[in-house]
Amino acid sequence: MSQLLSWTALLPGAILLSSLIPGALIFLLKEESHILRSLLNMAGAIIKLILVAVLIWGVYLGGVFETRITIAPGLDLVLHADALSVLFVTLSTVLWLVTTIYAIGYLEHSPNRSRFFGFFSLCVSATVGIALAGNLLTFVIFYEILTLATYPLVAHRGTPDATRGAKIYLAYTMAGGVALLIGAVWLRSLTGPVDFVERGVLSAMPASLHPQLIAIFLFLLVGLGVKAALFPLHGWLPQSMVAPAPVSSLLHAVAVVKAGAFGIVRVVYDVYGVEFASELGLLTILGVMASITIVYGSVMALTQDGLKKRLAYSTVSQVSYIALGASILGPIATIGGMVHLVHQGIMKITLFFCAGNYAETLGVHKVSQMDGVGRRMPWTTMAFTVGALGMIGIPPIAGFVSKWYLGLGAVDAGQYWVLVILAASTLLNAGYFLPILYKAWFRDPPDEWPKEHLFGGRFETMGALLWPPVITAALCLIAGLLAAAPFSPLEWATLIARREYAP
Amino acid sequence: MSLLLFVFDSILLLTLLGLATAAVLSPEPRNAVMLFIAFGLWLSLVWARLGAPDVALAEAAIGAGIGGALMLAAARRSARRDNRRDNRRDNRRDNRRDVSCQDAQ
Amino acid sequence: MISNSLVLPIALPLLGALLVVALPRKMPILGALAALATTGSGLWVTAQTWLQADLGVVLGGWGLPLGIGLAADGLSAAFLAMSSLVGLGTSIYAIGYFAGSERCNHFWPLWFLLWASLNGVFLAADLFNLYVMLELLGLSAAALGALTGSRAAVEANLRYLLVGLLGSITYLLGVALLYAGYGTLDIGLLSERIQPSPLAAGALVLMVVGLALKAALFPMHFWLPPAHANAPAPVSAVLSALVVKTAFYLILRLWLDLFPAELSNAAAAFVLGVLGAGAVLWGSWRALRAERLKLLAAYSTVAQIGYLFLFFPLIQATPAGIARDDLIAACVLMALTHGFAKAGFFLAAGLVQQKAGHDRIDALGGTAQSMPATTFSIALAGSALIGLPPSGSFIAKWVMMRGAFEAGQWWWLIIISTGTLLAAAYIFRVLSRAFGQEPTPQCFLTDARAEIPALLLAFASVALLGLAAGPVWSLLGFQGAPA
Amino acid sequence: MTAAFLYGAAGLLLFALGLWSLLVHEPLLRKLIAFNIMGSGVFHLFIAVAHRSDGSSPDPVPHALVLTGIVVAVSATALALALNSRLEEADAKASSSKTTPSGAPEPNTTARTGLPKPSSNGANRLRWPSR
Amino acid sequence: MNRDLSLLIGILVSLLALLLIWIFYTTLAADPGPRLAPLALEQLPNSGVSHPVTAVLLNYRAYDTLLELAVLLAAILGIWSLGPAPSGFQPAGPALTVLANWIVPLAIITGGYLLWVGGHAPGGAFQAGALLGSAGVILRLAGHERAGLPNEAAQRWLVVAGVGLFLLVGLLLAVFGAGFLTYPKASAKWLILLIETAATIAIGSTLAAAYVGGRPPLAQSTSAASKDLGA
Repeated sequence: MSQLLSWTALLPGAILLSSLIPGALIFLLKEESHILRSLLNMAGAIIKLILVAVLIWGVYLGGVFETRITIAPGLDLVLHADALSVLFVTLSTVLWLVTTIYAIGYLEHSPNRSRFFGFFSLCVSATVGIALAGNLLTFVIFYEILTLATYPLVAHRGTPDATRGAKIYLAYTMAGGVALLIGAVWLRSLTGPVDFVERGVLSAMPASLHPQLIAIFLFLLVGLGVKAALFPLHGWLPQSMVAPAPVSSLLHAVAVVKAGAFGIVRVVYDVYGVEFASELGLLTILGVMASITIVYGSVMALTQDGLKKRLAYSTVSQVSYIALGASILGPIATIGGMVHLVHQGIMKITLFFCAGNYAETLGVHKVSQMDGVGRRMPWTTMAFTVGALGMIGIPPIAGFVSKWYLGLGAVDAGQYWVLVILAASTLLNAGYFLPILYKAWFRDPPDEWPKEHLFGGRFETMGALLWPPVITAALCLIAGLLAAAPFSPLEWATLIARREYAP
Repeated sequence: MSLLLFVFDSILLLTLLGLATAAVLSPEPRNAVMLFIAFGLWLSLVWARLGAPDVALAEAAIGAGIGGALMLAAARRSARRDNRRDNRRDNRRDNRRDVSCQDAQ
Repeated sequence: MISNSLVLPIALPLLGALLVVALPRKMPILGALAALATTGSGLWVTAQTWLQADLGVVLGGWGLPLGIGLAADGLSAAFLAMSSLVGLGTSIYAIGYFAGSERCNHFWPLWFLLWASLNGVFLAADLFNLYVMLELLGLSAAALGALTGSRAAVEANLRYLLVGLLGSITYLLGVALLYAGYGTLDIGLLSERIQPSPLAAGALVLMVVGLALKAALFPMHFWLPPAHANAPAPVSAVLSALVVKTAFYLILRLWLDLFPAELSNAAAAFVLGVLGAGAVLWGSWRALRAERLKLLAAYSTVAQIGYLFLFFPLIQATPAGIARDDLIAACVLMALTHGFAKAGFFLAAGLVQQKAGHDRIDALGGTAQSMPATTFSIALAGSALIGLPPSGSFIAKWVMMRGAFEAGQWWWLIIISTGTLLAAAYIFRVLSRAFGQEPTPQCFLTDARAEIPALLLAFASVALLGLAAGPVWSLLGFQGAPA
Repeated sequence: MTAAFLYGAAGLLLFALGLWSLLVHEPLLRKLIAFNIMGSGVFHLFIAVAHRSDGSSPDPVPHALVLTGIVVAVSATALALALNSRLEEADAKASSSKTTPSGAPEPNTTARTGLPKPSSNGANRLRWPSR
Repeated sequence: MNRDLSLLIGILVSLLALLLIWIFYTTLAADPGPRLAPLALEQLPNSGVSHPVTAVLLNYRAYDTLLELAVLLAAILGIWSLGPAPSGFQPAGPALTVLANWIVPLAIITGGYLLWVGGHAPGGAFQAGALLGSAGVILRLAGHERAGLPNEAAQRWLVVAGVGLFLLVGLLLAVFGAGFLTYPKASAKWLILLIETAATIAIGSTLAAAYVGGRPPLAQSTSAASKDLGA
């Protein structure tokens, strides 16, 4: 037990607990103690941010941070911070802080807030747990806890279609969880405890086991693909848009969907090792599925009139860029995939925040109702534009960086068909984002909005609703412009790629 | 094993099995309980033969005695309930007949 | 003094029962005191077995073949700890549940007799003594079940009593044959003398069939759902969590200790496995279609018992060593987790039924949302029943699936996966009721004394056994696989 | 063909007879008689095993076991009979309170279990639920 | 019960019986050994009683007898928990009353004798208790509302006496003596007799109360002259 006392062993655990403990306390709070609840929320978010900053500094210097708890002989719960996990932890921590502010504003007078914020903190703890997971068992544990914690959030409103959406969400994720469990146990029975080690563990396995390893990869891919919304398994994402805006922004654009993509990246890089995976032909399977999802997502987004539904399908396609990046053998494509993990997160959360603002302030839910929205709410629409252009891949914004690296990586690996996919999806992105922008800026607004809600105050809507999208839009710009800065997402992705590929 | 002892044992056992089969097969509850009490007493006889006097005594007193008495009481109670329901059904049938003939007039 | 500590878990509840019968006026205080004493003595025995070596004593001082032995090894200590903790939780809950109602002075004496017989079965090492314990268990459980006095309860418990008696008599016939053949009734001595012979095989089949009947294994489970659903909440909690487990514990004890490996061979294990699989599928399916919450919980018990029997073919197929120890430990862990989770689930269901006046699932929305603590304990217990990660049954399922892969019997995985999905379906069918549009509950705990035991029991199955399952391995004396 | 075997075989036959009747006959009283006969069969087996044909005094341990067994069997029978009389009371109250002339208790649920479908005669039918 | 199903069960059960008889045959053919008899008889002198069955019942396997009394207690508590006793039988005609006046005291005296003789000859607590119980049954048949048992509170003490005394002796021996239910050789005989007396009273009242079949009416309705058991 002595090694637990050294602070490097305590840090990962502390990061996890910094959102778990406030969550547990919030559950017990009375409904009307709003201030205490917001205080607890904000305190948890800020403490976690500080701890993560310390973690980034430690990992950058090459320190080893690991919390290991033996829950049963032969089964260890390991929280290990390596370069890849820090990337995802930072993303989820920063965005959790912003979304908490947004959620406090958004749910001003709504019922059941103790329950909401309790499960909200539980979700973030699960996401952090997934990010910091050191072995396959811990990953599966937190992966399932994420399902458990997100179900009540999707069903939060209690309306019949919320319950229906939650039921569909549960069916998909439970089935995926079982598939992941079977794959993980099968792998565990073949190779013993599976710790995530850079450059993979399985390359030394005897050739006789290769067919089993391929079957295991398929099981794992199905399990992770459900949450990563790969083509046949994405059905739950549009349905769970019934959730309140903070849920659909943080969870369905960042936490849950990224957990799946992050899992795929972990399995490909830290379990199989990317060279061994390409040897077995797994990367081609992954690449094909990712490409189909990218195109399918974009095409479906074109047809959707509901703003949140359209953004949901756009998420389905954007997340598969990460899988696409992982499926191309080469450090540059890996960097592209990794950095898109962060960029897509900040851009998509901006779009969902703006969608939430429109719904909350003007009662605008459909794209067709968005004429002249720019004039009525200039700041929000400005943020929306930055996010949308980033998604398309216009240079100064972060999106361009990841698409650029993906393209370079494809050329470097000689897989030119990926360029076709990238080009097609960029066109489709433009196809479903530009009309919105045109409607928002150049059409004159209707004489009165569906359900206008005047918040008073100097700005177009409540402060807590306005500033988060603006902050995240600024983040997109900074990540794009200062890509080469020392601690930018791009630099960190290069650090990961350098460690993943053999020197 | 002397022949006489063997014949005695087999008679003893055959009667035992005969009583048990009779107790099991008789449909009327009260007869079944009577036969069961007889079976219990005969069983204590068999056990006395096997050199287990106190178990035989216990079986006679508790198994056949108290057990039999309990079952007999239960059998009588259910029989009494049956004929109470039968004559309730009969007099209900009677007054239905009265009602019908009143309509007929 | 050590030898006496083994008798206390049986003598104290018996004493409690006597006091409560003799002095009905001071029932709740006596009840609480006796419950604490029994729990203390039970946990004291578990602690001794865990820290020092296994305990064993022959009562009456006449030495083994003549006297009756009591033994507490790792297996019985684990189950004893479960019966003590679940018993304590149920007793505290029962003080509130039966407060004021006239039925309460019938509950306590029978409950303490039941508790004494539970501890007695877990500590017994003599086959005929086990028969008497099983009878005491069956009688007191049937009498407790019929406490509500409703027609359905009386009929269900009459059938339960009859099935229990049939099981005990068949078990006794097995014991009689063993005594005829080997001349002793002590499990330790018997396991040395027994050789594979038609007698041993016949006795094994008779005893296992008798006990399977009492453990409600699949084809013989018809009596369990009505009996557990119509009993009062604390009684059905104990029936499902503990009483059904005693029969399973005995089968496991006979399988591992008494009968030689040649007898408990692959064919017998496969039959048990298939019956277990049937129980998992049929129990979960019926639970999914049950209209009442407590009926759902009862069918879920049938399914969970099925999971426990799935372990037999795996344990039998794995050669002695770390892997087999892990499987046995996982089997015990799943039994313990189900014990805590099901007790928490039934206690919470009892609260919901008391508040709503009925327990039809479709009409539970308002009540579930107005009692957040109760719904939270149902959620925790439900996640343990499904086998979702934070719970002990997840670890047990992980080890079981790994054992299935290593033993090459991959078909059990299909049963486990289907069972998990069905369990998720029927648990979340209940939980989805809690997300309606009813008024927001003002605070977490509505009735502390009743909700705290349910919450703690459910929490134990999830956090305690989920994150700290190590003690189960060390209690059973297995050092477990290296990390 | 020692006496022990002859009596032991009789005990086993009693057990089988009781088992058959328990499975076949529906009214509770007959089930209880069947159960008691099965119990007597097993106890009889114990006593047969205790008997030693060489004339020396028989083995006292099975005798004590059977004594305990008999008392346990009687207490179980007493409880079963008490439960059954409550059942009949409830049935009698239900059928007498019904105004309909038929007075027949509500239709039985067919039992798809291993146990047989309830027969028509006798008041104290024990309905086995559909599984 | 349609014919062919009962026939099928009959065939299956008879096959089972034949199989069991064959198993029993192979067992007896193997070693018709003496089992525990010699050991039990050899230990008889220091068991405090001369009759082997009572020695086994109350000394070697005393724990079994304690539990068996608990089973009886469970049964009567179950019966009491179900509700008040059904109505008694109609008061007896003259013949039954005279018979009862003779039989009941006779049964009680024989019970006492059986209890005493159990120490050295077939007899003992159970048979004596059964006789007392049958005395109660006869009283109940003769129209006595509570089968000769006292009021509800006293009945509770009577029913609990057997297990209570047995347990107290066991615990006292555990604390002061050599172990739970380990009788010191000297006082074994008297301890066994004490336990047997309490057991007899308990078994007698339990069986009588079981025959009454329900919870005794509460204390305030002890109008009828309660003919105590010993009268």
